[in-house]
Amino acid sequence: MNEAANDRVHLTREHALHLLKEMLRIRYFEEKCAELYSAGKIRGFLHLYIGEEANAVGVMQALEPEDAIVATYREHGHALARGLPTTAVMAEMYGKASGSSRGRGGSMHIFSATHRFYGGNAIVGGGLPLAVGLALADTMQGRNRVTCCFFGEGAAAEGEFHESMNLAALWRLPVLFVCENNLYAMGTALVQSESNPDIRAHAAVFGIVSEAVDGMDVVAVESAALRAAHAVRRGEGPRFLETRTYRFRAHSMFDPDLYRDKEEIEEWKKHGPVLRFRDWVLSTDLVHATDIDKLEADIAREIDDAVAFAEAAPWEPVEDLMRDVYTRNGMAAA
Amino acid sequence: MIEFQMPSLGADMDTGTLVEWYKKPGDLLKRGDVIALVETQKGAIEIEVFNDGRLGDIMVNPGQKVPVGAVLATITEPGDARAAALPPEQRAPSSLVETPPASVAVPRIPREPPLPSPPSTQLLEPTSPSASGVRAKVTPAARVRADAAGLDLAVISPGPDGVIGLREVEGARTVRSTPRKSGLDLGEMRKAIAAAMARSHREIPHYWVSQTIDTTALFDWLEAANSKRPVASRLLYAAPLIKAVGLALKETPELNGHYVDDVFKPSNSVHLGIATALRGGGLVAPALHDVDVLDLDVIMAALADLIPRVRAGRLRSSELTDATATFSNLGEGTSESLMPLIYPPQVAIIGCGAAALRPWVVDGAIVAHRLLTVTIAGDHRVSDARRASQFLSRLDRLLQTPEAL
Amino acid sequence: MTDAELMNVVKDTLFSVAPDLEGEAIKPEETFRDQFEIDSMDFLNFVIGLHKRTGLEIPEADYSQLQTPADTVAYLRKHWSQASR
Amino acid sequence: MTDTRRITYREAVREALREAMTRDERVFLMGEDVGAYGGAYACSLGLLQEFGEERIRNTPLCESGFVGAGIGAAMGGMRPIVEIMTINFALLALDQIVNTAATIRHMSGGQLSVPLVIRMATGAGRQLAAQHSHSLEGWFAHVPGIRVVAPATITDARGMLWTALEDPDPVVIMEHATLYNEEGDIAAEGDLAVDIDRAAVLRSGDDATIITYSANVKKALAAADQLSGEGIECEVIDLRTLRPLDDATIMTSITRTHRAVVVDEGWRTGSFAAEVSSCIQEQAFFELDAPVERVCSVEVPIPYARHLEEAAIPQPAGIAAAVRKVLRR
Repeated sequence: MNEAANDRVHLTREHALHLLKEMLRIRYFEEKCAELYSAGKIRGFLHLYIGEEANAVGVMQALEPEDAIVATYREHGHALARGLPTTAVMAEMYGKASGSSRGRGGSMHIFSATHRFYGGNAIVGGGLPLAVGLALADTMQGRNRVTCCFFGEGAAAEGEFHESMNLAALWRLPVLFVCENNLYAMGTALVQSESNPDIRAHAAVFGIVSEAVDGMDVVAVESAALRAAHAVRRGEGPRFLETRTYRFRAHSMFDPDLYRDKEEIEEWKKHGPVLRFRDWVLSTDLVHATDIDKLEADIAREIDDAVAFAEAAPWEPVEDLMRDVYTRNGMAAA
Repeated sequence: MIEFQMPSLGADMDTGTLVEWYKKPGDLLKRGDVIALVETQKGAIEIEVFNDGRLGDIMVNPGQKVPVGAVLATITEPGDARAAALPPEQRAPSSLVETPPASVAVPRIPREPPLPSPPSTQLLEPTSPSASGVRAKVTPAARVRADAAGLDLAVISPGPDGVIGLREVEGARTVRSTPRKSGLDLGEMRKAIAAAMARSHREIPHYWVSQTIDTTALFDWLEAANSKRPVASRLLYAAPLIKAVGLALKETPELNGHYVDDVFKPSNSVHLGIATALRGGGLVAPALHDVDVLDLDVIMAALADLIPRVRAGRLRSSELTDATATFSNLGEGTSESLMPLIYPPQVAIIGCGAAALRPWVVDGAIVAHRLLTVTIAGDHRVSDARRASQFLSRLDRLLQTPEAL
Repeated sequence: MTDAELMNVVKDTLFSVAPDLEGEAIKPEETFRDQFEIDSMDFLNFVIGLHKRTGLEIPEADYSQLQTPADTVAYLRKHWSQASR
Repeated sequence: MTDTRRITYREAVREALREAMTRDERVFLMGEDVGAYGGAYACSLGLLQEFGEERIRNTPLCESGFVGAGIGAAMGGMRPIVEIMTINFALLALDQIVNTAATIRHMSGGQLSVPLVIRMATGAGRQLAAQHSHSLEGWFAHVPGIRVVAPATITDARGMLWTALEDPDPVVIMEHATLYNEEGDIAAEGDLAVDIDRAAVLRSGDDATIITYSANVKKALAAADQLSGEGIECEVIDLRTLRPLDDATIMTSITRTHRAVVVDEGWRTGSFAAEVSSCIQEQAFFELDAPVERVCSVEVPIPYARHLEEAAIPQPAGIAAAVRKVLRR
């Protein structure tokens, strides 16, 4: 099988429906979270992925079950795309004991060992060194698998970004860096924080092959991710993928979003990842409206089941507060 | 070897309760050292030892009430080797015996003096091993409070949690003494005052002479003097008043001495008992020695030292027995004059009312002046009103030239 | 200094003069004389204590403003420079 | 009493920032999203329009970088106010703070000083989970060379900044995240600067002394009020400054109450409360009628779920229980 062939996306009917379903699941889940936050069911910080679904879904197609994923505090989409059950993720939003982190992590700290989903991270850039380490362990133990590290363009200003890229390049580690550049680090536009806003170019400093791709086009993202992931799997060292995307909602629930023009947001919405892909597949007759209606009904039910599950799930008993501080519970200091 | 006996601290004292030993067997003693605290109906009094030596055996334990004259402990004088102490088990606990126990002739074996325990650790020494021998848990604050109140930790029972804290010390203290938490037992004191006053009324043929004195000069001088003095050395009007009384008493010997066994012994020094009221009732009149020769600042300092000690129940036995006359000042209240009773065996007591603005004749006109009515009670067996009024007019003249006091 | 701190200064000075009063509840509006049978010697010592703590040269004419704990706090608030910071 | 006005802690901080920048043109504010966004806690809202981008300086997300830059600017003659969004991100800047800001005066033999003010939000209580809920004031108070203050009241939030700016040495101001919405009265006008050297007795009482700082002052006062109903009168001390620690005020109080409870949102082991507790036993041992009690956070990464977070950090009920314990009730 030549290299070029398997980098291209085979868009069968079945795959198109899969991509659309995955993006819609994330979209509906995040919209339900916004609603639940306003109802006080979800507390703390909540950073929604609406508008960026194509990145997680696209990249996830290039990863194998044994690959590892490190993400950020905007990681609901990545978790769902990776296969974490909506019930467990929603219960974690509620802080329930059946949540993916026993209710202790909340929105910014979704974890799943079985999915090798090494979590959200509330510290900007905090995940990059972690990904480098996971890849180092694979290399030292002779395992050929990819560690995919998602982060935002804001992290590019953190020291850990430069330190991690250097280590990955220096030690030829199997890391796929995916920078989801949504143009705003909370309230600061990219041009106000980066002397060189072309994030992709930063990888060149460390000799890491990089590519920028339209983060609103799930097929383009998948294709670029396949190219990068295969190179990493061939042992050619780390790869850097910048997906140019946009978040349709504020940084988090408690953000008046004054730093962006309304027109700019509306303009991006016109070319949203779900809208574009749905119109395209309908236009190619690959998928029909009835398929999409059934798809949307199934997803709505899935989300409602997740909410019911979270509502009914138990709180962790306060007596367990000290569990898991140390592996052997007896070591916990009083 | 000396037998140290329960001292007689007052004419009407016949028993005393040993509260606490301040010295331990083997301690070196110097004349005038305070070696124990004794509870009398007049309050807890520190008793001194009157000769040098080394404390031998303690015969009376804290809490025991013994008659005046009972042997409290033995003291070996320097030079004579001490008789070997009887081994503790054989020594019968000194029960309440009428006559002091005869000293037992025992072969003299020189005893090695025990090393004096360093004072600093003394505080932390376990002084109250509880019944099970386990070191009782005493909080630092409780140790300090118990020591300040002159309480032995051994007499305090710990709380339900086995700890002796401030609560337990306070409990022990109030049970033992007046509700006002001072070192004196007001109930005992009331009985003592009643006995003394009844005897005074019964035995002494009192007469009273009073005179109203214009104290304008005194207070003008005082105000001027105080305005020039820093806060810490300001004078109360009681100081010049006491000095004047002392000087006047010096010049009227019949009012300054003791009447004992039908004989009056005039005193050539003037030790003036200062009647001091205690919060919550009760009265004590410890003596201020040689008031006629002290200057005003010394009198103030003496008063400042005396009164808190009275309240804390910490008086030296000499202070209670040496007064040659007594001075009772009702200055705080509003009463104009008082007719006091003499403290036996003294023969006079001077009572002062409140110094207040009242009408007064000056050059034939009525004016408002600050006046003080002084009343002296005398013992007719020793003096009579004529001498008393000479005393009062001498006092009046002295007070007109306060700067000379 | 807060009023609470000034009241503590008054309390600590009073207890140093009359240690047997420690632990008694203090009524801010009642005179020292009525609450605790404070006599002129105690009161002088109390004034001396306040002088040592605050450095204020409290003239005898001001004694009338120090009759109750609350008056004393007000007096300190007015005269003691450090209290106003 | 002069007339007062009612403002929030956030407005007090903003007023202090505005006043400092108006009084001294060397003063400027630097930090993540302090500009257009107006600061993560909206403390600098509106300042960009008033003072411009030069002096309300947005930074990229590079805490070590911009705190180090703040240190350099201070040494270069400016009077920077560096805002680290929260103490959780200050960990990235600890090297600059400990190895440069705190050390350079001493290391340079007294030649150089760092007149820098660093402000950061601290503490838990808003369900932000472990990485956003740290209380590490004790780490900073451990370091010689910097001063650490914790304004708990509106007056202090308004008055400490100017005094800190006038201090030739680095001062770290810890603003607990749950205090920003608090309201309080403050003098209408006049010099509002306050000292940063002394603790304050906020409530007088003779039975026990509760010593705390920052957001726990409110909880301590609540506990004291609750205990007052049981006939227990507590003295409440707001430390206000963690380094240097105002020993005198603490010991004077304990000399009267003989009992101490120290409340600190840090974890118990090696906490700032441990430092206060050992100072007390060193200086007031003979006044103690019970061991010093500490009320700290449970030794666990602060959990997201509300009921777990509430169980993990100090609460009035826990403080009251500690007081009853030192009273052996």
